[in-house]
Amino acid sequence: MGEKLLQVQDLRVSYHTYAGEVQSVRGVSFAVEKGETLAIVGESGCGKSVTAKSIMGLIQDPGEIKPGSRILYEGRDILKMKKREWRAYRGEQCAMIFQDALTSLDPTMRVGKQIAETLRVHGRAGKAEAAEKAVELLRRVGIPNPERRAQEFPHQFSGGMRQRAMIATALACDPKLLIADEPTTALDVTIQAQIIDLMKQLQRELGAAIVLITHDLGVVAGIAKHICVMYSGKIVERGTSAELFYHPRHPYTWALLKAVPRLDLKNKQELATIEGTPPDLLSPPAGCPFCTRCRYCMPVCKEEMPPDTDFGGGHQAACWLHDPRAPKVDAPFVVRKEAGGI
Amino acid sequence: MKEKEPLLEVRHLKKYFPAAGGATVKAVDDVSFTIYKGETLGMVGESGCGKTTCGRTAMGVYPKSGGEALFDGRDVHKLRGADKLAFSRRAQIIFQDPYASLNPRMTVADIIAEGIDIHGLAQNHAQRTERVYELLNMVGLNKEHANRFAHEFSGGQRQRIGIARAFAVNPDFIMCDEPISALDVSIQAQIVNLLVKLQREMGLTYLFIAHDLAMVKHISDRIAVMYLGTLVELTESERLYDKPLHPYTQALLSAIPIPDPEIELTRERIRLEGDIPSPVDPPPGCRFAGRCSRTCARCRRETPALREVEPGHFVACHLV
Amino acid sequence: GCGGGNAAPETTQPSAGPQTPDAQGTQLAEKQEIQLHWAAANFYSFDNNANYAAEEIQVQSHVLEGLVRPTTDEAGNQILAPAGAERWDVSDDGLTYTFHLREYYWSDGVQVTAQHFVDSFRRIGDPRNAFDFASFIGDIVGGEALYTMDTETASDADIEAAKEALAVKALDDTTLEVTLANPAPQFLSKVGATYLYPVRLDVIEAAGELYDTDYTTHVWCGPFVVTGFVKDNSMTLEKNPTYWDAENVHLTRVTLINIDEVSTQNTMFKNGELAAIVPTGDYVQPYREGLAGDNYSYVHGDFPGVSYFYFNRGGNSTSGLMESQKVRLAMSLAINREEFTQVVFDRYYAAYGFVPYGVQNGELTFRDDVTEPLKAEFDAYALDNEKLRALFKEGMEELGDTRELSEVTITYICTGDTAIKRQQQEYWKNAWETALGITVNVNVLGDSSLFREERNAGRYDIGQAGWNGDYNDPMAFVEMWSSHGTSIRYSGWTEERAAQFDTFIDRLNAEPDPAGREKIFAEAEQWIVCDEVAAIPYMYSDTILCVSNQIQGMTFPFVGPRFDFSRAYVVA
Amino acid sequence: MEQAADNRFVIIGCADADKEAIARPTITYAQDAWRRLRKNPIAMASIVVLVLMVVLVIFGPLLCGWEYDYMQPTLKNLPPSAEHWFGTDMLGRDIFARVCVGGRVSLLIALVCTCVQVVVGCAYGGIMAYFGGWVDNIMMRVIEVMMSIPYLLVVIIVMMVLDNSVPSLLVALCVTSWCNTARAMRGVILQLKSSEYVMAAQSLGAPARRVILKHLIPNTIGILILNTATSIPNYIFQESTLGFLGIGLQPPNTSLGVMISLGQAAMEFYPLQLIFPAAALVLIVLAFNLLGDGLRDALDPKLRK
Amino acid sequence: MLKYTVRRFFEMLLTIFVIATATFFLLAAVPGDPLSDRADRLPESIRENLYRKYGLDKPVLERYVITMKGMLHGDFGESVRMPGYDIQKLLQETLAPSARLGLQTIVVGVGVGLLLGILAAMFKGTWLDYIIVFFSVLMISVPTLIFGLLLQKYVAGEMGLFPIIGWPSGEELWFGGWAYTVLPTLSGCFSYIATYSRLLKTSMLDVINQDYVLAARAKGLSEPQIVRRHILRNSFIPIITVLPMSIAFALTGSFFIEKIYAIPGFGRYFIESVQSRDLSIILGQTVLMSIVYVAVVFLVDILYTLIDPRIRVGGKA
Ligand SMILES: Nc1ncnc2c1ncn2[C@@H]1O[C@H](COP(=O)(O)OP(=O)(O)OP(=O)(O)O)[C@@H](O)[C@H]1O
Ligand SMILES: Nc1ncnc2c1ncn2[C@@H]1O[C@H](COP(=O)(O)OP(=O)(O)OP(=O)(O)O)[C@@H](O)[C@H]1O
Ligand SMILES: [Mg+2]
Ligand SMILES: [Mg+2]
Repeated sequence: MGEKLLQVQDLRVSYHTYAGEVQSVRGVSFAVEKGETLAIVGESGCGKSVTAKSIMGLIQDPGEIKPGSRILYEGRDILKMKKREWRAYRGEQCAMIFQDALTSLDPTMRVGKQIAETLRVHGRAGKAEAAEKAVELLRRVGIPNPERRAQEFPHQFSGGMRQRAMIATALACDPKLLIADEPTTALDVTIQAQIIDLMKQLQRELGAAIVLITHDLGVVAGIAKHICVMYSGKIVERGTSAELFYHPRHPYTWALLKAVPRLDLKNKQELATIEGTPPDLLSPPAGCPFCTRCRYCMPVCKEEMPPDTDFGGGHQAACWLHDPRAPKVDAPFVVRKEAGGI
Repeated sequence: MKEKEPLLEVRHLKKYFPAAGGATVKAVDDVSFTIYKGETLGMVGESGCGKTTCGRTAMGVYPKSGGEALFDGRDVHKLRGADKLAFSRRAQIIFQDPYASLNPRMTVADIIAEGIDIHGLAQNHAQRTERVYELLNMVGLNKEHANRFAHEFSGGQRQRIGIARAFAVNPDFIMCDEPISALDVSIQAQIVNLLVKLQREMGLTYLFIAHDLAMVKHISDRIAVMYLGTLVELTESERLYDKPLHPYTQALLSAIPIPDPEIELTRERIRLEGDIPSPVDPPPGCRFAGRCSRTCARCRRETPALREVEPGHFVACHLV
Repeated sequence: GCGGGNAAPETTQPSAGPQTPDAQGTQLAEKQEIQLHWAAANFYSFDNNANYAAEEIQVQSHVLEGLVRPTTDEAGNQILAPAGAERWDVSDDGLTYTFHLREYYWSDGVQVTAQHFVDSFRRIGDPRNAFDFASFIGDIVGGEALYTMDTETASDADIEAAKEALAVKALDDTTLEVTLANPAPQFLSKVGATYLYPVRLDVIEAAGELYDTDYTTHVWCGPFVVTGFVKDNSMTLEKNPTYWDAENVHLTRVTLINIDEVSTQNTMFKNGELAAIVPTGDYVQPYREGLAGDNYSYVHGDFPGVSYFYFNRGGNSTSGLMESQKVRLAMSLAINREEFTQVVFDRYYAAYGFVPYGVQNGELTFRDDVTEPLKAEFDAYALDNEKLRALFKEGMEELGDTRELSEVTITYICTGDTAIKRQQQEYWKNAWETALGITVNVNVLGDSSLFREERNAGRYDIGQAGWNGDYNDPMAFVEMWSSHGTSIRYSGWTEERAAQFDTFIDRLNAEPDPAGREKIFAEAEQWIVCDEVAAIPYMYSDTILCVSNQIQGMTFPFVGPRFDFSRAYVVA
Repeated sequence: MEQAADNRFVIIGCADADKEAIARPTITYAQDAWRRLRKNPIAMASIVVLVLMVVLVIFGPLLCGWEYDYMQPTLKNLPPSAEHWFGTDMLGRDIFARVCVGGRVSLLIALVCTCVQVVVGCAYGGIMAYFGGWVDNIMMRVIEVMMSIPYLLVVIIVMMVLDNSVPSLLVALCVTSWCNTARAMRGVILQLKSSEYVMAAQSLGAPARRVILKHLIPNTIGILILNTATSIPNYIFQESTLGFLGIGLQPPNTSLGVMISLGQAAMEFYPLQLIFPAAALVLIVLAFNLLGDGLRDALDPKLRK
Repeated sequence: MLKYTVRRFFEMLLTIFVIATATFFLLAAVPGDPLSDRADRLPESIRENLYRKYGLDKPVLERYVITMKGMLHGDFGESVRMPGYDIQKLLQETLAPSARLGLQTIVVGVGVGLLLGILAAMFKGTWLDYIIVFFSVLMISVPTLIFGLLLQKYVAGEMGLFPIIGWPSGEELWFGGWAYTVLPTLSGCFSYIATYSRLLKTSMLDVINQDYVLAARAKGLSEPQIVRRHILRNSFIPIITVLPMSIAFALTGSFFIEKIYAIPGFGRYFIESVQSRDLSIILGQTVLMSIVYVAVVFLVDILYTLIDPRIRVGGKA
């Protein structure tokens, strides 16, 4: 077990809206070790971005991090930091790659300058030096002709290049923790593959820990060491990548895995789906949030939140199916020969 | 097999946009294909390669820069007045972005009924309401959603509203412009299933645009692969998957993520170097030449034409 | 000070007449400079022949010296003091005036000669110049013939010939002889107006286009010279060292500056930055009652101005009722002039006649001798609504109109939306409606052009006007109703009625004796306001000025410039 | 385990009915906007003020018992008292009654003119932006010409063609008022024009009118509200300026603008004659502005969630 | 770029021609002429001669041709109301004070307005925001004239801090004599402060919710840095759209302020020449206004591209 870089403990975040309190994140805990990659997977609206923003201290007005939540970075609770400490922490210790690169780059500022900005505010470099470093960073993320590109504006970049520019910005101060919030969602498969490769390579070179957020299990298969599956503000299953792919324990994980399109399926054959939508976080159900969409729903699921069941090796799942009283259910498909029932 | 009847014939279609400094963006450059009645033609390609532009130009939404698009034998760009209205009833579009394509200040009922109102398909209000309910039901939403606003729905639900809007006028042909790209994987499948079901029930023809080959393969009978404004490969979907001929298609196939760490970690991916080049005044020769691992001198010199290498399998590559 | 016939009792009499500082034994201040407000926008031209606005006269009267200068004597009476002319003789028949010029010089050293006056008289009469006050030479033999020439038909040669024929002659350098067509005692007053001050044709020619606008092309012969001018903003006058009476001119520099807002003027006067102000509106009362401090003197005097209503007596008027003399009279008697001046202005005088206080007929002051014609009738009716309505109704019935009074609507046209104008409009509307039981429809027109358009089209019953005398003679107030006058173009004042009125003018032209003239003027006035009811006079203007105690020797002529500071001085 | 426990651990699957349920209560757009507006105390206070103003403006003169044009020349320029709540003016009329009547006229003018400004501005701007090309070019030039021709001339023409009455006052106020709105609308609509929902409507065969009215204009509310709320005092003052030209309101009719400009003349000695109408105006404008801010937030779909 | 400039130039000429023609005929359609006021008091014969002297007796079309011919040579003709003046001379004598006052007003008004807008946006919903809203509403709800008079009476008159009236001239025409300019500038800038603070607040609120602001925060920038480097620039775009109108109007003078402070500026001629139907001055002013306007719009278009690189000069998407 490596050293813990980041520990999130019982994170609860709510947004106060006209309709009431939206409980976006409801008690999420996880830890990231130095240099490892943790993936958080879950569908849209389940609270992934809110979690990421909490780590960066970017939860704003209608949002509130509930008391009792703790986020420890190198053992220090960052939620108790002062403004100035936050500024030193953001960008230098911990950087974030945003979901939508087009809207996350200032359209009126040259790309090179936006990258250099991080260096400048952290006093890492003077003006000229920062500009040079920005070009260097662009080269490092694989942008051809970086000298010229640094002088261009974001709208002159293609989607993939913008995403790389975002990565370059995030990497500017060699942060120890990189939070990548759906860095590839808006991109097409070839670029997506390139970006993932790039992140892998950078991690090898720099040794930064990465928290990779996505809704696509396929994307994380080749990069993550640990995976958390999030659903409706909670982590429903967690474990190492291999455990999760080969021995998934939660019906939601099963459904996610099944939903990834596979080329070996028959033409126009009905695809596996998860019918329905996640519960509204305004009034989250008392029981398992997945129960309305779950094929294995039991009366108890609607009444009571299932406890985490530990399967060893850090693999946990929160599902009543693992209760001894529940009927035995086989995973509805086989990823590999040796994968099987519970 | 009965004789295939063409519905939309696209011939040498071109669409250029003016760009900064008097340059032109050749978004679609000499593309030809035919869509037959009742089939689904998939169209894949990287972001920005001109899929949307190609589809929209073929539908007459954008004025063309060259070539022609015949819908049922009539040039869609020359339709005027009543003909145009009739065409807009027969051919519909489902848009890429479920957030941007629904007017935030209209109720779902009004959005769906827009076509009904325009084409006067309902005699009275009751009939209109009934039809709206029917459509909502068809796409798996219920009546109670009719008076809500788009923002209250999730992405998948929004996309279904967009589908209901397109189906409201009982079209024969629908261009689905990346209807799933912006959605979660779990919801993508819902939409694809819905489209397949509706096609089966109503005998529709689709032009299905996406950048994700895996999903396209499911729904399409034939697939066209686009690269930087041109078609590089066009064939039946099974065959494309089994035996991709164009190097770009091969790269595309290899990039599909597989939810299996072992495969992902070990499989050999075809790495494409660099990004898609700019469609602003593209260089002569094969457009893919800059990123292809097998480029030869000829590729840089001569633009390869789309050839039928096997019956029904068209490829634009000198090396096949 | 200005002689005030019926001046309000509060009047503080200012120091009368031009006095020399030594006579008073006062100490002159080091700095003999003052500043005065002056509506600069009304200064259009440096050409004294072309002038027509009061602000132009204010300047010209200080930078030029004409034959005579209107001013006040020690007792505060209006006089025409010898100026450029040392003295003058009038022939017994009152037709020939011989002016003997003193030896005085233009600022470029050229002597002012009689020819300069001849040039001025001819120039103002030249129809090609179309000067506003061309009619000022109308009394002179050949004058009317000259200025009424039609420039379209008359050739230049004709015009030159007519100019030659004008009976103004330079007998020698210092003797000017003018022959009048009929004995017109008002002629001398006209000569005191700046329009007839001397001009230099050589200077005019040299200046060319710049003559109107560029003061540097000009030469001066008055107590001051112009040394600075910012269009529509300010004018600087400095003492003219070569002026014939320079030793009695004390101010070295006078700045006339445009200060539009009365509150600004007030602030500046209080701060001692203005030598004098003309308070208006709500500002009058505090100054009058001494609430504004005690370092100023309050001057209240007469002013030759009358405000009146006129009628549309054509058949095209909106009500058609104004043809009836009784209706007109009823309207005239229905208004409470005292209350109006008190409530709306808190100054001015109620007018029951047409000739204002202070207007002189030779030595006689007209209003002192002749009672106002409307007074008796007004007292008879005593604002009794019943009687007034009966009179109005009677008038209507004479016209065959049998409507009830409540059904009658008359239209009253006017301009302007300043606070004071609005109050007047609202007051009149209210007054007629309550007294007569009719409806008065007020139509406020946008600008004077629109107003004229409406008036000339006859879409009204009653309209509002004011008239200021250009010279000090009752003639200035009755002439307008003659066929030479300006009323002829509107107010239903037809040629016929004007011709009727011309009999008074003819009689006046034949009568050189002031007492005899006074009688005829009285008849004419009676005819205008009572017999004919051509107009409803309601208010005579007055002058209110506040002068800083620091400034002495300023006079306020009845006609001509509002302030005459040519002999004023600043005390220490 | 017990019987009960067994029941709880039986797989029942998910019921179809809940599948697409949305937990939030069904509320319409307007309801929702209203609801959010109600949560905004400032906006609610503004509504209360406006309602009060409207009530006062209609019933005020009845309340105080004075006719707005009843003159008592002997009682001029009185300070406020139990008799005359706001005192009297220079002709001895009750200022409270006059402020009420003036407010009535000013409110009417402000509302009518902003309506015209919004309607014409939207239509013009919408057409201009929607069609683009030479249509846009020509219509843009027309605006340039409209805005460059001296306004006074236009007003005088209006007075000539129509007569000197309140309707012509309204026309005069509205002649060029829409130009700025149209320009602003054009800018926004140019952006909205390329949005996908517009394209969707077009591909359904929607005619231009429908696209502009149903799709483009409703989405410019934010700009419109800002534009409208700030132009209200403008109209009120312009009315009094036009009064200077003798347009529209004939004595003894009055408006806040007229009262303010008359009050300005009396400012030095009877400041209350200026302060009362000015305060009424500030109150109205403030209420409209704050309500506008609240409405914009309430109506903005982006701010909903 | 050059092509665009040339096109714009010709479009401008055409527009100006249309504006001048429209103004001419409007004026011809309106009752009254520059002489009618004076002529009203004159005997008939003098009156006729006066009209003939200024050529106002000619038919409208003939006068139109004469006027347009003159305009081609840059000669708008002589004022009838003010003998000896034409528009050039008038501008020479009066434009400088107006332009200086206008510039100062714009700089202060827009500057302070923007500052308040920033504060209001950053402290949205707090008492500071409401105070700013209240004052900006107060500023647009009280006429310039009243502000001017109040400032003059109290600040200049009673406190004696500044001169009551006047304007620097001569050497100090453009620089210097600042004491004179303080109050006029202040009275003029209120309406700009109000307008621009509201505008900037609105557009900043739009920008503040953008992702790149969040991204900047994630880089560790402080709030003031974020505002300065990212928010402001992006919120200026809507401001720039309305700025040309303000500048064009401000440069050509403010009637009320010039009146109150006795500033020898150009502002008064706007209203006066229309009221007196003084064609040559009206035409000259109108054309001047349009030129200033078009020129400022052109400059602003270029400014646009500097501020927002996505926009191209003359380009339509
Ligand atoms: N500013 C906000 N105001 C109100 N609610 C919010 C806000 N931001 C997020 N939420 C709510 O928090 C929940 C979680 O949102 P979050 O953005 O974390 O989802 P996500 O998992 O990142 O989804 P996606 O894949 O779409 O990015 C959502 O239900 C959303 O409605
Ligand atoms: N209206 C337009 N004006 C100018 N260029 C355009 C326009 N629309 C598209 N383009 C350009 O045409 C090219 C093709 O764009 P298009 O939207 O058709 O691509 P796409 O294949 O649909 O991409 P995506 O997968 O991102 O939707 C791009 O380079 C784009 O920049
Ligand atoms: Mg997210
Ligand atoms: Mg697309």
